[in-house]
Amino acid sequence: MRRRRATALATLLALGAALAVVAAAYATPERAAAPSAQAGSDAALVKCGKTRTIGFMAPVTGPAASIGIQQVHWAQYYVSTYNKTHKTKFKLQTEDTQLGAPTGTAEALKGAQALAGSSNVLGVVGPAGSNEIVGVTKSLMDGGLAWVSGSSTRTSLTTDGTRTGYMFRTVPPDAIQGPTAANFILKKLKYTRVYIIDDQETYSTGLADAVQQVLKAAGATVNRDGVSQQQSDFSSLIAKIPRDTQIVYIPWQLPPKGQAFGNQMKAAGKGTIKLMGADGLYDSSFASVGAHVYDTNFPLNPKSKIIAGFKKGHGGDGEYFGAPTYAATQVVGNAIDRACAKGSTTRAAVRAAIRSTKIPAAQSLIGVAIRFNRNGDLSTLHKFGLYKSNGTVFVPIAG
Amino acid sequence: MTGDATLLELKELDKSFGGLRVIADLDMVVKEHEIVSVIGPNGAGKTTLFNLITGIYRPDSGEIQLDGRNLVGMAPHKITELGIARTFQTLRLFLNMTVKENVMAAQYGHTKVGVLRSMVRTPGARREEKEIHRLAEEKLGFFGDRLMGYRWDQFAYSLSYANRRRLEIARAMATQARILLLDEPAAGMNPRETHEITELIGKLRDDGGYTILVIEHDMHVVEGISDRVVALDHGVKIAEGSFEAVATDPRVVEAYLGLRKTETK
Amino acid sequence: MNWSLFFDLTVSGLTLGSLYALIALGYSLVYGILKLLNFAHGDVYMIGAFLGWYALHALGGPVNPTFTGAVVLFLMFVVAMLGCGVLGVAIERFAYRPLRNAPRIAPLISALGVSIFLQNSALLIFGAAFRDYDTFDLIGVKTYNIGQLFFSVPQLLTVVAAIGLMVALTLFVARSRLGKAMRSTSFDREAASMMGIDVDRVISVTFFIGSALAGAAGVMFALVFGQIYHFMGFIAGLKGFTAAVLGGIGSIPGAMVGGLIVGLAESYATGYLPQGSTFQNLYVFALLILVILIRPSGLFGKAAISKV
Amino acid sequence: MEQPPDTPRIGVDEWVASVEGKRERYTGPRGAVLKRWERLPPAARVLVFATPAAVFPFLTSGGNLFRYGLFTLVYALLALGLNIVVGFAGLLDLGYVAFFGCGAYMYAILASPQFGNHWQAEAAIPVVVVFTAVVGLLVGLPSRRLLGDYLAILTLFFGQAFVVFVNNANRISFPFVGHADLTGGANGIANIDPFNFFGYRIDSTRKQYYLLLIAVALVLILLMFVNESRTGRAWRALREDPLAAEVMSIPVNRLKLLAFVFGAAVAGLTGAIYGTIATAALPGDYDVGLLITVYAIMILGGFGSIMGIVVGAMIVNNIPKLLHSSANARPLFYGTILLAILVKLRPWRLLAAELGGLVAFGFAIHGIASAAYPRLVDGESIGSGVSARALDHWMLFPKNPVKIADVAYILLVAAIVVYPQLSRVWRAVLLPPLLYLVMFVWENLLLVHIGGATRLILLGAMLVALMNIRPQGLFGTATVEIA
Repeated sequence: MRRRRATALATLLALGAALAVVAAAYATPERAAAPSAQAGSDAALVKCGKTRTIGFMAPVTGPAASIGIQQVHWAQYYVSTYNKTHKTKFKLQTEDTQLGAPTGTAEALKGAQALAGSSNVLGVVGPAGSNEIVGVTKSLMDGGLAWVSGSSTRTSLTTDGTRTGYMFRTVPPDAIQGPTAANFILKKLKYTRVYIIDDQETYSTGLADAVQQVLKAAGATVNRDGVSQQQSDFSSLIAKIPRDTQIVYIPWQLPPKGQAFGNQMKAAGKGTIKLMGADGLYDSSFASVGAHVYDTNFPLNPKSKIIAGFKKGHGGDGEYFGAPTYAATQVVGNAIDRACAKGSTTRAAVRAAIRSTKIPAAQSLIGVAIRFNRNGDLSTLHKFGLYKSNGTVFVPIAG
Repeated sequence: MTGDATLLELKELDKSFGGLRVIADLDMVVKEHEIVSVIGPNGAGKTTLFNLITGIYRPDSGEIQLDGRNLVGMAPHKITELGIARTFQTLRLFLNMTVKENVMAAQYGHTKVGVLRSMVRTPGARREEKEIHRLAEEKLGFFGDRLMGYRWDQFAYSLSYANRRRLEIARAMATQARILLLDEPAAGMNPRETHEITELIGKLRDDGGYTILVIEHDMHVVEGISDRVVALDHGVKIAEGSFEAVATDPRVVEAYLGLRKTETK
Repeated sequence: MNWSLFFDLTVSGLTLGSLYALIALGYSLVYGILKLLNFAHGDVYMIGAFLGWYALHALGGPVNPTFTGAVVLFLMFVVAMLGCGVLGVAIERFAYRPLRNAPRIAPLISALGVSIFLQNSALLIFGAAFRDYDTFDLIGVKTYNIGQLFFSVPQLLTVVAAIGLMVALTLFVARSRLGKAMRSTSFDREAASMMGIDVDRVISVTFFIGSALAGAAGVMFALVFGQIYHFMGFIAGLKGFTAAVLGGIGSIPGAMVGGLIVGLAESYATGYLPQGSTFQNLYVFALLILVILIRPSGLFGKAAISKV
Repeated sequence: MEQPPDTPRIGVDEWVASVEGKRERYTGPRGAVLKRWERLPPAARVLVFATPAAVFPFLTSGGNLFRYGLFTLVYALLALGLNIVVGFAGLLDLGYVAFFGCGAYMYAILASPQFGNHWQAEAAIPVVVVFTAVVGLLVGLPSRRLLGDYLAILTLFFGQAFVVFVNNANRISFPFVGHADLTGGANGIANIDPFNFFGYRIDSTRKQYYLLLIAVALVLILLMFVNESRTGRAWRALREDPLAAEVMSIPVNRLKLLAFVFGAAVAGLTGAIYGTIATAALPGDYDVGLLITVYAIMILGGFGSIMGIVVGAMIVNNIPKLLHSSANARPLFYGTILLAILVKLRPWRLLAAELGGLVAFGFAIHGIASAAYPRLVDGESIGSGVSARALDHWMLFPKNPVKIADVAYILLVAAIVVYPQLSRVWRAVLLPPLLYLVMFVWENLLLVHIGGATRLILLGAMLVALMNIRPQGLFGTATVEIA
């Protein structure tokens, strides 16, 4: 008797699931884009209306959720401040990419397809990871959508020509950041014994390669290692670092990991060796390791009202890793506004509008005007900002 | 009735586990169409003997010959293919397969069709599949209505204890073995079932043409079926011969029957 | 030979190894009795680290603790171990006990479900951000050295505490009534229950102890490495699992030795082998495969003779 | 299990009664449907599932087809391969997704700009499948000596090793050939070609969908045939009892290897197809998480149940997505709870009393709270509409629920663990407050995080609950294990 009821329950559940699937497939507003619309969506006219939709892809959940949340906060911050002061409103259609998560890029792919198929989405902010971009390229381009990433730095993404006109980014590529860091180490600090540790993720290996190349060319002694991003026990790795090393370069993307590494260096009696991170570690938690910590970051404008406002709204926490995502949202929002001047627009028009973005330095939190070159990279930024910790936060120093 | 040809021969068989000698210097012969019972107290090495013959354990020294061919070192499935099949004292049916499937599965060794052919169901594969079904039904038919008809599609776990024992025998028969090794076929059965099993074992030899080596505790059964009885104690053969001879052998009585006779008889 | 490097690697390997050993003990104890791989064990360890964090902050935080450092530390361990112990018992009661007679794979899946559940509950409640222990100030970040042998207080604390706990456990299992009941249950569950042993209670106690050890390991990890997050249980669980298998799953000394071997192997691999830190896991796995192939039941495991 | 020796009904099996019972039970429309279903030949069964699937693309948009249809099929195909190894042969293979990865990388090497190869699909697919099958054979080889859990750990490490390898292969210099960037390291291999069969390119979602549908249907039929062949029976026998199987003339080691090889081959095929869908082979895609997903599918579907797998894939792929928005999630959540109560609570008077108690309890709590602790009610529910507004007058909604909801969540988990241990009377009395607590946590915490942790929490809870109710999975046949 009991088993029978359990069977009935199971059957009901299964039936319910099947029904729900079909129902959902019907119910979602995506139906507006007819099955064949994918190819034609490029030129399909979309009424802008009062509320415009920005597609937003970020790792809301999963292992990288700690940085994803920052991007969510900054994107939402742009939308909410914009909506307070404008008659037209923006809405984020968020797709969780679950960067580094169980099913890999599958979630990002599904998200990209959903955005591409959702006719009211005009442009996309994100995705966060370079590999995710590689994965979603076809889906987004088939849908005619442009995307602006605030955190993918692999140089080849924009320079290999596959995504020209579709991909833009508000964070400069490794090709700019790497040499900045390397030259600082060589010329300013005049160090010659350097240890480089990447975190085996695509962002990190790219930067580490770029720095290693410059350092080696200049004849410095460079040791290279890699450590899994999932690891937080670095003691044996630290043991391997020679005591006469002058600086350890760790271009990682999780600031707390950088902090843990720094603290463990101190605990191992190697606290005198200098540390240097990259924009992924530009965060007060990494700076708190001590005054011997350096970092590179795109120049944020410390006096920017935007940053002040964000800090106020988020308990004083900077969450700077997400700041370029603000810029990315700003770029997309701005472009949609311009493309929508006549009340309706196409995705192609939004792409063109993004391409011709001109946000003056005063309105940009990155300290310089936002404009894109042919490849989709910032044309206004040729150099990274250099920072040194004062023990609690990073302060800019001269390169 | 009993032929003269030697079918199975054990020569100076030895097996120890961690210093404990479980089978010591054992010689034994089983002739064609013979029913041989192995008796002995618990721990005498009876089941170990079966494990050695079927290749589950490898003897430390000695030979096991089937038709003059040495089996030592062969994989168990190879030995079964050559004609020795067994049942288990503890019952090891494929419980979550149906009665018929149990018997069909045991025909793996003498069938040929590979995975790829069965995937596309070539005519040859179908023919063989039909043959497997036929043979399974034939073997199950041997047990009268005990394992017939609608019981074929029941899962083995739903069988009663006695029927599980029968199914194990049917499964062993399906390997197309010539010798059946039955490990306590009457264990846990009531008197009536025990009687049935005794008759069945006789029928297996007479109608089925099998040679049978059986381990049994129940002296009724042993008496009823055996052409010959071998008594083991601590891995050593202490007596061999007709039931009467062995049962009255003083060493056997001392080792075993002296304690048990009153209980079982 | 670069002795300084060798010492550093050894200290770090021993520290990690002690943690792995503590986790491995949980796997081994449970496996010994239920023949069940408790996939959720790594997540219990994670919860332990978080419980320690909450205890720390309830006691005033690392900078201005309500009591002296030693008392705070002690209370952190107590809270984490008790909390995890209760959690372990609850997991067993809810997710494993109803499945005692189910097919072998069912409790594995149930364990998987518990693991996913715990991980994401932690994400829900603790948030995605990393939490710092900041106890470097509380117990001193100072490094001591004997010659070229450098070690820090938390490292020393971890190794000593781990060894202490393991000795206590060994004594408990060998001497106490409950310990004896545990051993007999592990040997033959049905026979034990016929002998009047309350098997359910023994299993609960086993889960309590194993989980409490994981909780302690969680706090120790955080003390040494400073940082915790909701996903930390997976890798640690995998390493603990490896250690348990390496030592012979089901064996208490096996778990200890296995843990230390994995920890040291990891450390030496990082230090000495080409691309060590990159392929660290690969090297550890190679070692494991080697051991399994030579001794299929692990270093201290008893070869199971299948009874036919 | 054992019959006492002196039972009078000699030779009469327990199942005689159960069979008679079952025959009775299978009357009525459900019985008729079941009987029909059982009489259908395998190919026809597949058709029953394939027909609606074939129509699906015409009912929905490209995005939905991709999300719901395509990925359901990818997972189904992947789980079918796993089912050979675990469901049929009973080998706990925890490195299975590595074969999936092997397939994707191998195809990427054969058909992408990485090495300038652009093979036709009709040539590349067989190569990929054979390659992964060989890898499966190599991994299977040491497994011959290993049983159960040791096999599990070995394969788990193979999976880990695979990820580490593809993630860092660009740093390795190979003997003889020197440095060759086989896998693109952390960057993976991008721009994989779509399948190109004799010039016909499978490059749209719809074409990929149909290709997958054909692949799934084909594998389904082949597996059904194998399952009813001597090999299939031998696999199941070895799952049941390897030793008995060996003694019953089944070469256990060879069959284990065979299962590994076929499982790997199916995974490799799926990997190649997935590679063309993702247009890239990326190292993060083949990690333990995916393994868990595939296992969840196989388990939900039921071990060894071929059709169940397809349903399992539908559930695991789609339910989390459905929960994505609060508009879908709320009715689904309450619907499930209501269903569970309806099934569990009898007679209807008790049911009515409990539901009435719940409503009354809510109003009472809300009344007390608004009088004494107005902070507890000054927020409002998520969403709009009549039902949401009505909820505001009944459920507590603190303005800033973070802390109190966290506490309530932990309390709820504890309560759910303790609840089944209570006596019947206490359970009846405490049900309304418990349900209220469930709703409170749902409205104030879970629904807020519906895009994130909530979905996975529900997945985890569902797995535990399912194993409690039906250890054999939704469509598996009940299995019995001897101690």
